Amino acid sequence: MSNRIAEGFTMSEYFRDIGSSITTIMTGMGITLRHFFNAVKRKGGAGIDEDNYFKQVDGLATLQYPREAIPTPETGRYRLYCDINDCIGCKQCERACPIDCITIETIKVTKDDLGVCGKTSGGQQKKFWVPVFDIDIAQCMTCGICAAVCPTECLYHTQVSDFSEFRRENMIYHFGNLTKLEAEAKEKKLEEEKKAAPKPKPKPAPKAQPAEGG
Amino acid sequence: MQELGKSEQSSLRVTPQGKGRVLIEKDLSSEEMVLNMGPQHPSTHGVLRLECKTDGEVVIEAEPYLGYLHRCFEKYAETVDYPGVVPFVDRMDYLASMNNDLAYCIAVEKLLDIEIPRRVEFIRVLVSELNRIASHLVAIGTYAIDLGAFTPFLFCFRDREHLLGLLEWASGARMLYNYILIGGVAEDLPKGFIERTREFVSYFRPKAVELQKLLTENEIFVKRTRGVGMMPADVAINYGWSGPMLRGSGVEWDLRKIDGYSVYPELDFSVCVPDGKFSDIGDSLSRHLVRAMEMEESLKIIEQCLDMMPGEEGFNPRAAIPKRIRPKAGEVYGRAENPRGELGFYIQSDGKSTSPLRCKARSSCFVNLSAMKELSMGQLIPDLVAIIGSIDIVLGEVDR
Amino acid sequence: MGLLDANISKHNVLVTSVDNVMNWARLSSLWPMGFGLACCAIEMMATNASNHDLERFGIFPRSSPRQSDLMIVAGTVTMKMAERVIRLYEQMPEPRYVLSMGSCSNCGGPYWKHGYHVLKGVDKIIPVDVYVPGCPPRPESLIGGLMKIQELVRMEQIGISREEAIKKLDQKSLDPAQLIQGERKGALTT
Amino acid sequence: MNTGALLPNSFPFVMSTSLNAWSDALSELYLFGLPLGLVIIAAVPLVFIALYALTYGVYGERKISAFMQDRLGPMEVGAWGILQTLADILKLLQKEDIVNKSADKFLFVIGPGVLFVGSFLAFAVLPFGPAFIGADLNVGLFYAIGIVALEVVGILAAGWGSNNKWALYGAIRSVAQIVSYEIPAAIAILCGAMMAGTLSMQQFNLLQEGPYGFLHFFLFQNPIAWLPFIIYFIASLAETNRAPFDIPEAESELVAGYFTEYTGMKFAVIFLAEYGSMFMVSAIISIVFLGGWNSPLPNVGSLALNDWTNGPVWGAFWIIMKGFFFIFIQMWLRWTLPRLRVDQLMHLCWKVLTPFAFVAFVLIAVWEIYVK
Amino acid sequence: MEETQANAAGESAEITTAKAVWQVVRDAFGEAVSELDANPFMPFFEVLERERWRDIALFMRDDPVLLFNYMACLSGVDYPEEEKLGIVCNLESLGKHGHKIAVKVKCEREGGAIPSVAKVWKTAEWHEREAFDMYGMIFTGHPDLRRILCPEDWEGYPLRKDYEVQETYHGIKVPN
Repeated sequence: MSNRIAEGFTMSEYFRDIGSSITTIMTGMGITLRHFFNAVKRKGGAGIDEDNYFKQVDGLATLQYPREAIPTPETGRYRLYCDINDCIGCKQCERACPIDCITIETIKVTKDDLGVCGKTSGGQQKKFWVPVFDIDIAQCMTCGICAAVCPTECLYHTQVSDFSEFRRENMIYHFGNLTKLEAEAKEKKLEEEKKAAPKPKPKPAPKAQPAEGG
Repeated sequence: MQELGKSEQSSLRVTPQGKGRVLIEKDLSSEEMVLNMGPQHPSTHGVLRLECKTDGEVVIEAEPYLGYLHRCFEKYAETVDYPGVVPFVDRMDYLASMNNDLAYCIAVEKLLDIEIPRRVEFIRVLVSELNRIASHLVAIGTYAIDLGAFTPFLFCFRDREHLLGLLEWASGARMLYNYILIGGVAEDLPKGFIERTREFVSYFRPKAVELQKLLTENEIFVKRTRGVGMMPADVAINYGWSGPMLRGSGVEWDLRKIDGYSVYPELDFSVCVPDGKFSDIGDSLSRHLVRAMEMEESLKIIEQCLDMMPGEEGFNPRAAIPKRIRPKAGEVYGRAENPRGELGFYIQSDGKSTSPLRCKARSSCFVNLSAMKELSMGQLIPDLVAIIGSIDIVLGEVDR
Repeated sequence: MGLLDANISKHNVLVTSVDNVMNWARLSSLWPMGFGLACCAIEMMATNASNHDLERFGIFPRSSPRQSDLMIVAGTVTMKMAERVIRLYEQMPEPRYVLSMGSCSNCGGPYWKHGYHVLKGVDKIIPVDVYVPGCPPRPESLIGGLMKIQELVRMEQIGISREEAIKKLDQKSLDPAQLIQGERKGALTT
Repeated sequence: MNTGALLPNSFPFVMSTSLNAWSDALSELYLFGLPLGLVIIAAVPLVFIALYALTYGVYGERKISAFMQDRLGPMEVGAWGILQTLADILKLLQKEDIVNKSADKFLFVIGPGVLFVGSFLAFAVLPFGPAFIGADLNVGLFYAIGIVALEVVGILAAGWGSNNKWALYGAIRSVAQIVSYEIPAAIAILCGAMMAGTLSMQQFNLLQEGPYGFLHFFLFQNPIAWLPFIIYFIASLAETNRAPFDIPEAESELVAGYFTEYTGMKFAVIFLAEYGSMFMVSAIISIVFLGGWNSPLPNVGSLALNDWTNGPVWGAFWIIMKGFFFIFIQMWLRWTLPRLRVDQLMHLCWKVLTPFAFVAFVLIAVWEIYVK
Repeated sequence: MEETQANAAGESAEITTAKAVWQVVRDAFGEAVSELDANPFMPFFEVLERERWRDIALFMRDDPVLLFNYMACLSGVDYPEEEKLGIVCNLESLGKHGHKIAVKVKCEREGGAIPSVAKVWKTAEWHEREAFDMYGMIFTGHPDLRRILCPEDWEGYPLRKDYEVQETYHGIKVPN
């Protein structure tokens, strides 16, 4: 121990140490005390996209979530949602998804059904029934690639983020616009049409692989 | 001050032996104990596991074990196409996704040889500097927690929340953005973003000062970190350190200056190196100081970006994104300055497929952590915690 | 079911009110084990931090599994980690709950297909009570998930096992498909 | 009605000014030959302490820390989270009580008990008023600082019995820390004893009584008294394992320190013991240096503030308030400062506090003999 | 660097320095190294006599003209059509000359061995462990060659192109 003192640990350093400890500790305590007394103020509920956002950030920062919430920006990408009425069954999203969490099965619309199948809101004629449009929300990583490639902009992320579940199965969202029975009927109809007019090559709808996560 | 630290070490029968090595004097007979720290431990910043051989409070040797978060990034990069890799790159260093994306996109763009619109470049720099501040705030905050101060951590996270709000507003997600794409950005900045960012800068400056007073200048904090985990510059380079770690050892090396990618050559900022007055060059405190100083530099860069950003008339952020990304055959090593150091991507393309043949991520944390064994030799357990904190590891990037 | 169980399951006033008080205590002081694994851990920290402050609900992170009631599996569970997850779960005292936070622990998330080293869902090794989706979930989502845990605790009583409680809650809660239908209508009208 | 009247223990005495008569009468109460009345008198402060520990200690800490950190703290459990601690305790009661297979079962079980008893035994000699004292020992102060040693035994038993490396580290650190800090703490307290010339806790209070309120307190009686005062405060932080000396339970280093393996009620007991000893050291410092149950308000001319604010109920009020004040400072320090390292802790004890304590001891002795 | 003009100028300079560097190595080691592949992205040369790789590395680190003190990256690579495995090292002279070059070393796919440079650049220690973990080539002279990311008892080398995932690991099903 004594050799250490010989190395230059002097008495003045000892007292300077004590002095600086006291002053810096006091400064720190002053800061926390200022925050303690500033606790009468609360941060406001303005969203980041509102002009007065940074005027409302003084005081307690806590947001009591289930009672109050700061709005999610409009660009927020959370729950994936498909507006199936606008879906043309092009399967671009299924291909683009880096993790294959979208499963789509399509059936070609027979000629007489084109009217029934209808048009998208953009006025485009839909040519496929989409009996299966499953999104496994539990797998989705909200990257937004699928929404970017969607030609009709029917697939998009909503701002809803709070949707936890007790069961894993509930997280597979089915958006398909046909029930199973309907889908069978349509398939049968398509077969009949193909038989009647063999000119266009019979091209059964490519079956997408089921992407069950569980 | 440093002599004081030494004298304290000597009381624990540890004497320095040359370069950072120590010898534990066996004046009392004691047994070694193997202490398993992690993978679930409050101070290992995730799932790092350290197997420490200890003699009382002294760690004789700490062997890091990785792989508890090995998420097969490189395998994934070989199976998905080039733009599809970006979300996975995000998830590597999840504290600085924008910077990760930038590094990856720079590598692929180098291979594709495409020109990027100027506004896109500014947006990229802007968001990645914002993210750099957010990342450093987490680093500083968790470092405070490691050393037992809880309040600075919460102040850091409170300010980080504003940054995340800004980035969410621009990109749509809070942490993992998928915003910087190959050849562009996903969306233009929303209206009002620039003003809000300016407000943030003026809001954050006093907060940074407060943080400095509360934490960095605190004598206990200085005592805990000064002279702990010394790393001389040449050894640091040999270990491949980069970023704040290397700058903490006194090497003025910043890829933003050295490589001058994106619009960084046009911007005025300095490379932060500790001056050795407040800290001993190469210790944990220096590394912490570099991070604290870099936040200020980032604020400067942000201000300049906001001033210099070209107008948004007729601007399409996706204009330069190639329809089908299929680079010609070749290999490339592209890199950028991450908040944790050099993040490089070695990409090998065969010119035929739309996915890389090989995509190796040279992650800065992985390399920085490799010196852990040497740094930890002969330290006390509390110092070990201080050293891990100063390396600022993100296990997602270490294990990929 | 034994005779005693049958009697208790009739829910006499005394048992239920004591049960309610006990459940109130349990749900008001859910101490989670901060089980940060990956990206979600940062969001979990953000939820604990000033802006969302889980301590409002008495949720107070403990670092030792022995003192925690709830395990928030926040992040990717890998094969190397899996055994440790089981071990930590077994170290927790009963009654214990597991909240799987984020896509990765729900089902492997982005890594479910080629992730050779990623466990495809933490529910393969330990029972999970609530799944919080998102990658990573916003702090709000995590709070929502914790509210679900509280609901579950409230529902559990003597004679009502965890599975039954989940079943009941599941029936009570909205079917996501219905929710989407409503959303779709909302989207259509606007 | 004053605030002290709201405290449950003082309620029966609010209307009465002759408290001593009440307590005398109560102490005469015997049931089946057992001194029931005496037990009640001794138990009343303890009831308060338990209440305090439950509500103020934990809840207050959470709220204070929250406000210092820009957050709200407990909000949902009861109005403003007031029932939070109650819920915690009720929950801990219901938890499974795990004892390790490899633990030393005897030590593991006895550890928290010893800790709890050790921290609460000292309350026996704490005077809460002229009449409220469990045992007015003539060596009360000596007893109070001596009984802390029991806590060390509890911690060591808990840490060793857990058979967990982290717990062992925590226990060993704690023992080293508490035993070391006993020395400056004891010397600093001795300074106070020297000024008073007694070791009896009640005598301390009586000596600091006077019409000028705080001017009679030992802290202001002697120009050097602030030195042992500060030394004892710092040492008391270390003795109760509070930040910045919380290395035995350093969360980022040792997971949870010596109580890593404890579950359920055993953990709650350890938790309560910690808050109990926090109050104990705060009470000791206020008795020795700040007049205990004496009112700090002076008589100013015709305004006899001191006389109005002295009395049995007021006494309890003042000592509790003084205790709370020091607890607030303890919390304030905890939520501001980083943690010291083990060797720095020892450095502070042996190289800073102990020499200064000796200096203070000598100076006060000189003052008491030659100046006063 | 996306500006084309600056790009062309900057990278051609890179190639010229790479050529100079390669020339120095070639002069010292002759046919042990291959010709320089002077592509604009990442100029590299291959070490043909891989037993001499460590000497070359040491030379590159210590030669006053070269001074490659910084190893930026070491990536393992699988070349299935050549039936080879290899490593690609990106070297840089940090703070000294500032030049960069990449070096490739290849070995046989089964049981191939490459001399370890962990003693030359300490950063290579973990990079080599990772390459071993992912590809299974041996690094002779490595101080501590164990798996680093995968568990010790993991089967197969995941990043090889012909890798098949094992069915179970410690009783837990691995593939989805």
